[in-house]
Amino acid sequence: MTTNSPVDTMRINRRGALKFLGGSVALAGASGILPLRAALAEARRGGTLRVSVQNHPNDLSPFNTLNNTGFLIAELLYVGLTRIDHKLQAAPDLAQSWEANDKATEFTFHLRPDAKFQSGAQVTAADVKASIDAMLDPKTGSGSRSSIGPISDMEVVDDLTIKIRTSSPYADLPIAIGDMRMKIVSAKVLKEQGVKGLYKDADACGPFKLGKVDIESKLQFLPNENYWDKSFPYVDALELRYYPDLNSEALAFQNGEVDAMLETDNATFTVLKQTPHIVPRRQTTARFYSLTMRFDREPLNDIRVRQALRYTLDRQAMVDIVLDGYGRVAYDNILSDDYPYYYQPEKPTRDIEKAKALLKEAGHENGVSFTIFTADRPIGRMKVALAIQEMAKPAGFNIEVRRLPYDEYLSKVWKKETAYVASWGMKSTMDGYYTSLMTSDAPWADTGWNNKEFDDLVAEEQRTLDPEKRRELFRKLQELTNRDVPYIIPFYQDYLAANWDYVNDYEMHPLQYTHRLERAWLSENAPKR
Amino acid sequence: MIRIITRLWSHPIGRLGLIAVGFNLLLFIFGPMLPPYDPEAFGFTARLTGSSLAHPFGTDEFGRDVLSRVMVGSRNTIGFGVLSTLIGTTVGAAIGIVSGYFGGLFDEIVMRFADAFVAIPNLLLSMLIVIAIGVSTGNAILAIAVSFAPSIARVARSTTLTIRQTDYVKAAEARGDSTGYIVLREIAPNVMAPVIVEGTIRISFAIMLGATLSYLGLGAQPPASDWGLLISEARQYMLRAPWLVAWPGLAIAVVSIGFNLLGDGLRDVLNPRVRD
Amino acid sequence: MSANYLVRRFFSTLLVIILSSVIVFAITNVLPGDAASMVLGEHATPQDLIAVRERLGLDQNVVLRYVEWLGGALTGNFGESVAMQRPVWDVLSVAISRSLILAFSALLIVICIAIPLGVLAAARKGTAVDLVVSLFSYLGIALPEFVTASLFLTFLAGPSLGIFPAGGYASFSGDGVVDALRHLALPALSLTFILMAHISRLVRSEMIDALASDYVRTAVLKGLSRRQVLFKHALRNSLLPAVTIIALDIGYLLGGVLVVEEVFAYPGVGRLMIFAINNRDLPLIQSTAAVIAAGYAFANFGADIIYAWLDPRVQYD
Amino acid sequence: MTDLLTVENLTVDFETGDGTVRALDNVDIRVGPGEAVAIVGESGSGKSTLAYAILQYLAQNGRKVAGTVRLEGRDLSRLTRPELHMLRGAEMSVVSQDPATSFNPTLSVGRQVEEAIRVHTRLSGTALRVRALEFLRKVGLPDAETMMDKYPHQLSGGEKQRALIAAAIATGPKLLIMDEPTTALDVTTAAALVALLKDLKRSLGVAILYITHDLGIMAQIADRAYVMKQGAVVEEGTVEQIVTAPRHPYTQRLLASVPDPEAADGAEHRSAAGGDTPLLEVRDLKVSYPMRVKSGPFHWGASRLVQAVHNINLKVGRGETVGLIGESGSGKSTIARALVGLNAFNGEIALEGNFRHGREALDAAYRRDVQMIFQHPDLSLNPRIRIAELIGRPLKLQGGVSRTEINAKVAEIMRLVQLSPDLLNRFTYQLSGGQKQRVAIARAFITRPKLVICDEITSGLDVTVQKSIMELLGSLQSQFGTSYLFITHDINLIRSVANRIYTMYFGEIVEGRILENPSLPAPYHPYTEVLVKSALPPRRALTGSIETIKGELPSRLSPPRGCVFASRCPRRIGPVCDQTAPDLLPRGEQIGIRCLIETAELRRLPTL
Repeated sequence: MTTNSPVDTMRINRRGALKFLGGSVALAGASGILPLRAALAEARRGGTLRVSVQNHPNDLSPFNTLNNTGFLIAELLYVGLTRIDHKLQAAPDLAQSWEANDKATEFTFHLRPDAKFQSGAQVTAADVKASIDAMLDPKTGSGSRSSIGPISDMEVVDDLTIKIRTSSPYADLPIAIGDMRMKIVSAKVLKEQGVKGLYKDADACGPFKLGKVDIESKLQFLPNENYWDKSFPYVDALELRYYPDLNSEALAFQNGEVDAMLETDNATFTVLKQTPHIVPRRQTTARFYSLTMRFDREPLNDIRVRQALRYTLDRQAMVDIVLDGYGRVAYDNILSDDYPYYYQPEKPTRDIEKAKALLKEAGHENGVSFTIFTADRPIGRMKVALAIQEMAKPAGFNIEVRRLPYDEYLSKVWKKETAYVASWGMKSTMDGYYTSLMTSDAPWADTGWNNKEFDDLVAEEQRTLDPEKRRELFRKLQELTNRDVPYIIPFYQDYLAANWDYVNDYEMHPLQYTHRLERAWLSENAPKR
Repeated sequence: MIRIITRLWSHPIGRLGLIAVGFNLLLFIFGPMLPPYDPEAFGFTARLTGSSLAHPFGTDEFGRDVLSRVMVGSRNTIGFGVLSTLIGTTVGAAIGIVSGYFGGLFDEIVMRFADAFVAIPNLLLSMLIVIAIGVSTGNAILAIAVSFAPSIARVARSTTLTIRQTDYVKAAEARGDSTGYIVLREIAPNVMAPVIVEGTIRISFAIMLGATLSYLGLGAQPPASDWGLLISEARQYMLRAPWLVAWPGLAIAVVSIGFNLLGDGLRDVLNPRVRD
Repeated sequence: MSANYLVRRFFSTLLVIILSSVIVFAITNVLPGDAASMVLGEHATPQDLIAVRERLGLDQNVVLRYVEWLGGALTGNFGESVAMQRPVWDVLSVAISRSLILAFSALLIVICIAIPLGVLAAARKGTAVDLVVSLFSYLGIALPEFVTASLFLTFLAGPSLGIFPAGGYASFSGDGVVDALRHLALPALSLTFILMAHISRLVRSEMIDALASDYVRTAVLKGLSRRQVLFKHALRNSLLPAVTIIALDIGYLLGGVLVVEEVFAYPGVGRLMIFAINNRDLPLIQSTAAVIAAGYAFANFGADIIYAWLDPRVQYD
Repeated sequence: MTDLLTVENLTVDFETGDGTVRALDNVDIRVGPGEAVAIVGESGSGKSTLAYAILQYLAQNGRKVAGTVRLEGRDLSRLTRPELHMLRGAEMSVVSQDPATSFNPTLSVGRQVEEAIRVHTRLSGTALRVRALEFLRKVGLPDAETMMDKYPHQLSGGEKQRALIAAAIATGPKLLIMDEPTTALDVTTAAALVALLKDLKRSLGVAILYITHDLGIMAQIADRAYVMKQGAVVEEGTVEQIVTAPRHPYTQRLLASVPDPEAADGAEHRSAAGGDTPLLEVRDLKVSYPMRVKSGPFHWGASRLVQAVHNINLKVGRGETVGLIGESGSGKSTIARALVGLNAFNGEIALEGNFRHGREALDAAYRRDVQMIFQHPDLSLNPRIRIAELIGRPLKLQGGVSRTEINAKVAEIMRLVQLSPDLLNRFTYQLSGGQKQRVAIARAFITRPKLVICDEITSGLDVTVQKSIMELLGSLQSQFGTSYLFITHDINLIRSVANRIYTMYFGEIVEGRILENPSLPAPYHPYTEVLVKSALPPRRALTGSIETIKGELPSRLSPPRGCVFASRCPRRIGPVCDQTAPDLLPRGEQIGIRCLIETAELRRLPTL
């Protein structure tokens, strides 16, 4: 049923490429040069594209990457079995097509016949199996091990066919397997050198291969001649430069030392918006900061206190203050309207009296005190905590805010402390949020909610394939979360980036991990280097 | 004390230092008492505004009044610098004096460890300590104190070695005075001059280090108004709202130049070679 | 200076380095988090953590790990970086060479600027010139490094001037001398500004002492001109203590420049250290700190030798 | 006769933290060509300020208020800076007080001597070196070639001072200003230097302006002298007139304060020796310390014990004043420190017949009975402790004394040493040098000790102050019957007061004698003779000739096998002196003389 027709036509003409902008709102630069103009023009080949990123990768293994730079490198060097498109559906990558059985427990993937490693070797089902095996091996230590679905076993049918079975029904497997770390690597490398072989320059099958490597300073990528789609990449070379300091990155971009910033912050974005010839790029996403509140700790175990807190927040003000307006208001729903079964039973607005009444009801008429913990990265965590602290004050919330280094946060706060600000990226499936964070047996169950009714509904939703029934189940689930308020989620944060107007056609994806830089090209007015 | 102050006053650099430190003292005492606004109150309507009559130093990203935050922050910042230096200096001086006076194997061991501590840059050492014992202002004070103590100990020790050879210490030993009296009464007060000079200058180092720890997320915690924290938070807006960095930066510069000038003045005033 | 002294001094330097590494090891081993949780982040499950800890050898006894590390370090094997999955020495040696380039360019500039300034201030002691020089040099130490560096960044790499690149690194061999120098300029200038106060103030105060000395009086009364007295007599003696301070600054430049390297994205030892700390990469923290301490200790050692060589009075034995 | 130098009406002020101080007040001076003129005065009299004012080199806070300085008629204050550079060192040279600090420590001696010549003569290369060598030899540095390449710290004080003189005269100046050039030197070295200067004056015809506080040296070297007090010239005249017929009361007081064994009969200070058991007896005292020995190309080496003093036997009777005399390096302070337990020693020390072996045996009772007064009160009095505590501390240590008792005793001793009670809560830096030494005396006497060891306690003081301190010590002695072990290099002073004198040279006692009156009848040790003749009091210096000896002290690492004084002895009898070490043998009435010369021979010497 969840069959995907072989849509090889994704690689298409320029007009079609427009689709990749998806939900992104390409803002016009002050110069009046619209990205549309570039989109209409004929793609030009050649040139070197320089892109700034904030970190340098730890190593080159796609399985073990920790930061956005690592994800980007994985995308440049490797391909996945599937990829996730802008509508959060699975799209072909190495697999041209796939089909599932009716119970959604067995999936058959058909690989492209023309996929080759840099070394010239054919990419086969054995490579896929070896890659997934390596990912599932706890010793590999991949952060995505539990994200790619409940895979129980695999069967190599022939060179171009692989069957993947799951231990329980899992309709979203083709999406989950498109995880940013789940790249297909060479079985030969794994066999000869183990996972270690991937830490350095290893045989891969993506659109680029490594050029000059200076891992602490900059990385150069050159076109991989063996990449199956001979039209890409357009550029002759791609360079990643690291700027750990955000001001230094912004200035490097403004000076033209780099052509594009793949991610930027609100403050810089606001400045860049006013600069001629710079194209600011803004993409809505469903990523969010949550105030995570433990159900097993006083005083937030009382649902009335949680609800009271909801009514103290001026959510639009939070979007303005924390995000400089670059985001969408949320009403504590872990799902956003980007997902098909989104349902918002209630849209709480700031109502101090109501909050006070709820607190009084809970026996806290003299106010309630607790600490919100945050970590030192990303920056927004702290701001969310401060905003909540300040906004909740009039209702009688006496909140202390403490910031810890990330590792201390992980070891002492996360899943332990009464309240803390967590940060989550957008997930490819609705079910993914619930099963990873909110069910009693979720690997990262961070609220300790342990709600039987919720667990049962999730289990049922997973078994259910009928869309209308699923919609109903998800409605019930969202009503439950609206009632018990495991998280305060004030907004969904936009994803911001910028490039000079001569850079065209790379992707802004809501999941942020996909850029498709092989499709980027430089106009004639690009500086010659 | 009064003699030293009058001497400082007649010393050009010392006088500037006295003025600046006096100003800091006023800030320390009165700064937190008179802020025009609640330094933690958000202002939703006026965010990231520049200087105006209502907000002479402008407002930050939460619309908080920067002048108020700088004023309130003075006590935290100056207190932080003085306290961490005081602890580090006292402990360091005690170790240095004892080690220098008794000498021998004990001295050898203590000094090798002091050398080893000194070989690790202050910032690095205090970073590691803070991360190890947990991030808080108190721990940052402790960490900076620990990173200062060894070099102070070396200063105190070398002075002690000189003092130990003086006739008055010899005389005390000759008349059979107790070790305690000799160390506390005969040696310690004489070691203090260079230690105080060193300590005064280090107050500004401590403020810098504290600010840098805050920049790295290891120092004072928001929403406190510590100047270093103000700067490190404001750096994000540096291209858009440079005054957010400028005002607390200026405040730090005034304080730290003040203590440096005072320390240099003290060095001259307390130095017998330059005296008269 | 006796060979005896040299050998003893060398071994005490070595001892200092080993003690520093013990200190760092002791501190890093009470770090609350560990490399495993940093590797896995918020996605870690307990089984994952155990597996990764095992892979990284974090489950071993602390003392054992130190002894193993030390044994390796003494034979040039610093172990494997947890976060980078590469031999520590590979990463570290590259960073060291880059930090050395930065350190020596900064030192060169600072010596060229700070010493004349110190001489000028001392020769015009108590005048406006003295005060201006003093205040100017105080500025370098009056602002936290990240502010000083940011100011340089904004003014010299900002869009209005934009004379220097905002950060990054270019190698002399790979990218050409001009590009390499352009990339060095801002971090080196920031460091110069920060260090200037140390040396110019030291030179100033030593010069003032020297100018008040009997031998300067003797020289003046011999009929030497002011310039001859300043540069042939006073400066020569004032520079001796500067040797020690410069050595301390080399120590600082080799590892204390975390912030400047971070701001300018200069891939030296300092930034490596921040990376290591952020990732709780213990072998990398340990080895980088040891290298920094060694740099400092050997710079001191070198200063002693140079001092003895320059000052005929010093008789180490 | 036209004067070479005329100073008229010179008035100079200094700005200090406490206001304006007049350093020179209407000073008129003249120096004729080839004339030697002395400026004498005590500290603070402005004599050095005058010297540097003549050179147009005032301290930064100094200001000329009035007056002129003319050299051969040229007003020096009107010279431009380059003209001044041309003049200084060429026409007027200066040699200042402390040879240790007057050389730049990092440049070779030769370079610094050559520098003076090069600036003014444009000589260079070999010619320059030849000239420098010539003058180094002229000032009595025979080994000039090697001296040139040495660094200042490798030279002795006397050698450095000679090298400075060489640099000063090598440009052929008309006027040589000497600012206390011998004050930092030992008496024998100073005597040799004075002799050299007299020589140079004669041979070069250079005029000398000689600044000194020492009237004996003034009498030897100068033709005329000016006496200064508090910035003003109070008396001017020929040296002979000033020494023999001083007119101004200050000059008279000054002369009266100079210890002169012939002028005084000594009876007033000299207390009678009493008792059969000596109060203190020292037997075979030996002090050694480790010294690193270098050898081989890499200076590998080990520590070796070298002896600072050895074979010391001496006695101090009850109520006696015993002098221990010798130059620096003789070991006299080492003995003092051993006696109060500051140095470890071998041998025996007996107080009232109670023998103690080694430092550890010096118990509390001993420490109470034996007190020491140190040379520099600045170093021996803790600057951070108030005077009341400084003085009262030894009493408090004894225990069993109440606070009020201590206060009373402190007040009493303060009165005895003539210190105002106002000073009780002051610190020592607020006191004058003489007052400080009185505090030190008060501290030593507060426990009523039986023996007080005075280690060069007057050497930093002006003669008038020295005299009052000596009078104070005399009155305390007569009041409490205290014995003194008086360590000094000033043989005139000790001859005036001591009952017994021990002369030390290179760690040994070379002579011990009982002294009934100031004169020293033969037999005596040749070194004692040198000491006496090197430091003649003013009156005798007018006529007497100075005794000079050459050479330096032997090395501690290779002590002489024979007589320690052999290398410098003017009465050396031959190689035997280098081979055979003499014993300290009683000769005549003397306790002992360590010399190979026959007693009969020594007896033939004139009374000193």
